[in-house]
Amino acid sequence: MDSTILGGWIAAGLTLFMFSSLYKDNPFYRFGEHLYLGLSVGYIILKVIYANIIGGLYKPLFEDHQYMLLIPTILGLSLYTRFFPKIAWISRITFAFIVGYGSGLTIPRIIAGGIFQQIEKIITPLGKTGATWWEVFSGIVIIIGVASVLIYFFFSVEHKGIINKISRVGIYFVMIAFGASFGYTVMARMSLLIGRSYDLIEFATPKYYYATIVLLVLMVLILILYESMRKKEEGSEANA
Amino acid sequence: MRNYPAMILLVILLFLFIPISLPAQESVSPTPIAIAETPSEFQAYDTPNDCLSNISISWKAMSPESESIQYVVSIDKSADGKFEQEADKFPSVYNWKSDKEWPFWVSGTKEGYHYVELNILQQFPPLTQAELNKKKAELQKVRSEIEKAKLDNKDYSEANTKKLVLMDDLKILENKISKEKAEIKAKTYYFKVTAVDKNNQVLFTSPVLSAQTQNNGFNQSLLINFLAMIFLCATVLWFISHAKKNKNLFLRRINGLDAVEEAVGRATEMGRSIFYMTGITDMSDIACICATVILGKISEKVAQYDSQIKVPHRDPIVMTVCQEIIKEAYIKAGRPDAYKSDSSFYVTGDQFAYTAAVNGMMMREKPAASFLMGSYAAEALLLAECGATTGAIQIAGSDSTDQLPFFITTCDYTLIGEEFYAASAYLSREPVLVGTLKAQDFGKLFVLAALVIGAVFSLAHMPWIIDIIKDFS
Amino acid sequence: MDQFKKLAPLIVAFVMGVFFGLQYYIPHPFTDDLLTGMSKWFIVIGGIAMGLGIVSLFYSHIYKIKRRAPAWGFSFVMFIALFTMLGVGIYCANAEVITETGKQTIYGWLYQSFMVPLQSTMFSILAFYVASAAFRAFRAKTKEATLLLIAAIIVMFARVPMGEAIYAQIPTFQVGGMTIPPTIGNITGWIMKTINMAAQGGISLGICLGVIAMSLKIIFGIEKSYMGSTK
Amino acid sequence: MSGFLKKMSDLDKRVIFVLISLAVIIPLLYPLFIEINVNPEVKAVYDTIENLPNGSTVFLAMDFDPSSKPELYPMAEAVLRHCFRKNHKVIGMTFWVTGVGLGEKALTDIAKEYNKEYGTDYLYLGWKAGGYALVIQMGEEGIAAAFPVDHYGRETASMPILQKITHLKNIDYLVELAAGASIGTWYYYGKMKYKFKMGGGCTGVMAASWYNLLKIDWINGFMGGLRGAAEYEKLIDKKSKATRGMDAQSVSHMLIIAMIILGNIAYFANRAKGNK
Repeated sequence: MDSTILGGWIAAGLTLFMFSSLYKDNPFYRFGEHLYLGLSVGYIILKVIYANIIGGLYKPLFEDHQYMLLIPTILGLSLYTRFFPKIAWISRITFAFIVGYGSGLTIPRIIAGGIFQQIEKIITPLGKTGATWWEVFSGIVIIIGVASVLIYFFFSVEHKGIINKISRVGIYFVMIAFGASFGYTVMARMSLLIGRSYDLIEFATPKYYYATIVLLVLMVLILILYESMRKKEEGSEANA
Repeated sequence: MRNYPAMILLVILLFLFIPISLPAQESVSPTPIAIAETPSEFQAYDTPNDCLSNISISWKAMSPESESIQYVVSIDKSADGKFEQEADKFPSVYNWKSDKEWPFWVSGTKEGYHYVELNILQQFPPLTQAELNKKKAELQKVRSEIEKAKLDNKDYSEANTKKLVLMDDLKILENKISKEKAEIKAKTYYFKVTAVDKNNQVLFTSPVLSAQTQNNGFNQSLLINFLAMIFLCATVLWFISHAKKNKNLFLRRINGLDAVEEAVGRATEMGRSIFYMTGITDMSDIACICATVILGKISEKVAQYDSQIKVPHRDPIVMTVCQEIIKEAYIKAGRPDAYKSDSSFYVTGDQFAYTAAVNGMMMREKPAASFLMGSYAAEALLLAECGATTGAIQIAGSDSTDQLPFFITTCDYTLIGEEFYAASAYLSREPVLVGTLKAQDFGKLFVLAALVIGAVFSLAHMPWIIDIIKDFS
Repeated sequence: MDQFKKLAPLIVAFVMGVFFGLQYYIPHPFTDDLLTGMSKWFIVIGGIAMGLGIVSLFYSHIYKIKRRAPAWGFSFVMFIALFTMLGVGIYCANAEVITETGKQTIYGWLYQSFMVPLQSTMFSILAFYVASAAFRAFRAKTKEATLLLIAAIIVMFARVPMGEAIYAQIPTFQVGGMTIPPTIGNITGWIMKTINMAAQGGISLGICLGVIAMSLKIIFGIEKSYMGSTK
Repeated sequence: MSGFLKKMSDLDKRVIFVLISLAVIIPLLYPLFIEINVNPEVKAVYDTIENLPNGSTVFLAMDFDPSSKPELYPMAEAVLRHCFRKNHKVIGMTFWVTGVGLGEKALTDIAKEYNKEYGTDYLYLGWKAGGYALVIQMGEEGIAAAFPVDHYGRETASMPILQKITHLKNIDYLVELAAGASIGTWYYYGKMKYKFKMGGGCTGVMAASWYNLLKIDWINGFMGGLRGAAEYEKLIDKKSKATRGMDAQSVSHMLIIAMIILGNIAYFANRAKGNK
């Protein structure tokens, strides 16, 4: 049983465990869920130790004498004041540090990358030299769409009269767009399932000693047993 | 809505005709030569929008121009020097000002003007540069020695001390070189542009130009962006003070937010918990901050209804902030004892392990209500569909436009984009927060106006106007 | 002292917000090094904060085991998986593959055999949920829902070869250089490039304004509930 | 009939899940080979390999790993079948350490199908740390210098396939199957300097952006996602994994559409019965 065969059995088993959640919550899914939880936290702790602590803090601080890194260390440690109610307020300075940084950084970039670029992307095709009438028509449709969606999102204006009609147009644009992008992504989601099905079919071949089939049958039997046992238990509890 | 249009027109006119004065230089009359039209309007000035040691030289193109005629830009430290140092040489059909990514108020007229940028430090490099590069190479060698020694775990303490000594030398050298660079940058330099033909025959020489590099404190290309930020800040602050005065500002209904009360009430009747998810991002992202702010308002209602809220997390800092927020909400609702510290707990950082765990909890506990707030990726549909099948009332609020279609189809109510950001103001109805909504409306009106006017100008084929809203970062 | 406790975070948030707001407009190299420096700082803060997450996770699961809560056995499974991955990872010095030979280490095998199937299976459940969500949600209850439904069906129909094959049966005729009805690819292309872009544009412009308003509220200390207790 | 409609409107979602799994698994086992029309960019890759004189050398860079195997692995198999049928020599390699096993499996399986000889007809260099440095080395000092030993640890300099084809500039066509951004490495450090022809394949989500690469002719053609692979399989008329995958896509999409329509019919029928 070299490592690829064993790997196949594990992959087939875990795949069936997680798919069993589609039936209903059962011990197999619960096992897979907690196994995945433990593995992922272990993996993250490992990355934090090697990348954040050793790579990001210990080496630069102690080997390269970058003493500026003491400040984030203190900020990070201040989060642990949460466990001492009297000095818990210190951790709020770290919150303010992170939140302030995020807010300050966002504003100019959102103006440039969000508002300016978006408007430019909408209006430049209109002025393109040699644009066919169809391109200009589509450009105008886009402008009408954007304008009506913006008007739909007005908060301080009652949706009645002309405003109501325009925002209706806006909502129609939004709904067609959401329907279209929903339909567009179905193919990508399906190809994920096609990929898993290929693997399951491959693991059901003699090369892998029919792993998928054996595991599937075992799971179904155990589940039936588990269900009947639970029913008996509930039955005895009910009349006990 | 009556005084808005007037204000907008005023502001837009302000933008269109900003009297931005170009950096002042003297322009000199050309000397006559055989060429039909000689190069003219020679200018040399510090390159705007940077803190490097660059000097820009621009001049109006001569005619005729061809591959064979070459321009030579020479540089010298004094006005009456011999100008032997050749800074740049190129055929006269290249190096145009229009290639430069500058808006019209920085570049002035672009068509038909040549443009060259010279780095003073490259023309006159500081003397200690060579020594500095040698020292850096040495340090790199010592570092790789230490790495190798570490691998076959030999003693590397001796190499380590050598490294620290080298690092100190480097610091001294770096200070010395930066002083030298400052001196070089401070001087004024003199330039000459000559047009030569194939066999280096001088056809034309420009008068002597002079310029000095400066550190520009402000990137002029981003002027409109800066003005927009100041304008939006002023709008927000003005509407907030305005809102303090008259409290009853009209706000249209957002049915997602009216359902919050109903959802929390239902959870109490059924005696089941409420799940609240804050999204995939961390505390430095505005969507996550907004999600935690909404959590504060919702947990106040949870405290009043004495229901039970669960907030599974992926990021430890967001978890800590949420613990603080929920505790505060319980105190504000006057039920500090009912607060349970494990209502906000860490699950895992991995996207799909988190989804598997939370789906498992939802299937088992069958929550009465579940809130999906903040930014989401592919796991949005997994969480929302699983919540829907356990029969919970689901209210989603997100700014991830590519996940909104899945929220729309699986959740009972969805706050689309801006509605998600307005939620905290809606739920608290504090005049100050409602004021910011008015500011957002005003901003939208402004964006709408810019869009329409931009479209008109674009259709009229006047592309220079689009410089105003172009992103030159 | 109480006053300082309340004001300190607000000042920090204001100073950080204003500084990093203006930094964008100042081309001085110092401000760029600061940005890269700041990302290094957050790696450190994030790393140290991880301890809080682990404490919370261990606390809830150990509490479940001690209390013999129903199905506490699974918390054991979680701990075993956690310490195995951590132990094997440290043993292989966080290397999934030996760089010289390209051979896979035990840690690499553990990752490939367990984490990859678990992740791709969770990802592929999306295919099932897309179908059940579509079935349940696409009901022509209102005008908007009908548009949502029709747009989704058109795009789904056009994206697959069977759809193209069926659509190709419809006879087409030329009108002034334009084929009527246009190919299904062009229809979906137009919907995605025009209608979808218009709606996405409108929504994200609104989002930008919402984000700016929220950021300003934080910088000016108007929205300070993220700091929790104001006592 | 109305009983059926009643049941249809609030169908238990597990019935939908069973239907979806059947709609995916059945076409994979018993393909329907639904006709697929070929796009010009896929035909371009096919024509390039088809028009190469027999026995020329194709370099196959399989820069992907299990996560994008469903879309890119069938492309590798289709291109390999085409090359071996034309007696082209194939050199395989990958930048993705996690995908080294996939590349090896594709090469050996298809080579066995056309009983090709390792070392003379095909060679698998496997993975090595270095990224663009490897491409430069293969261009300047030669392929054997960059990979002194192949994936199996055998010495490459003496292999017959590398006698005539010593450097990157000797290869006739490079096919880059990419799940990430490695096409840039192959262009800037490879094609730009050594001027070999380049084509390739990418995942469905990247297909839109690869159209610009076509316009600025980094590549002369490419296969986009599972559909691109199925089109190539049709061209070499050896319909296998990708075509079955596209059949499964067709059936599952049509199933979802049918269910939506049925759900709505049931909804309207119940509503009509409701207010009668």
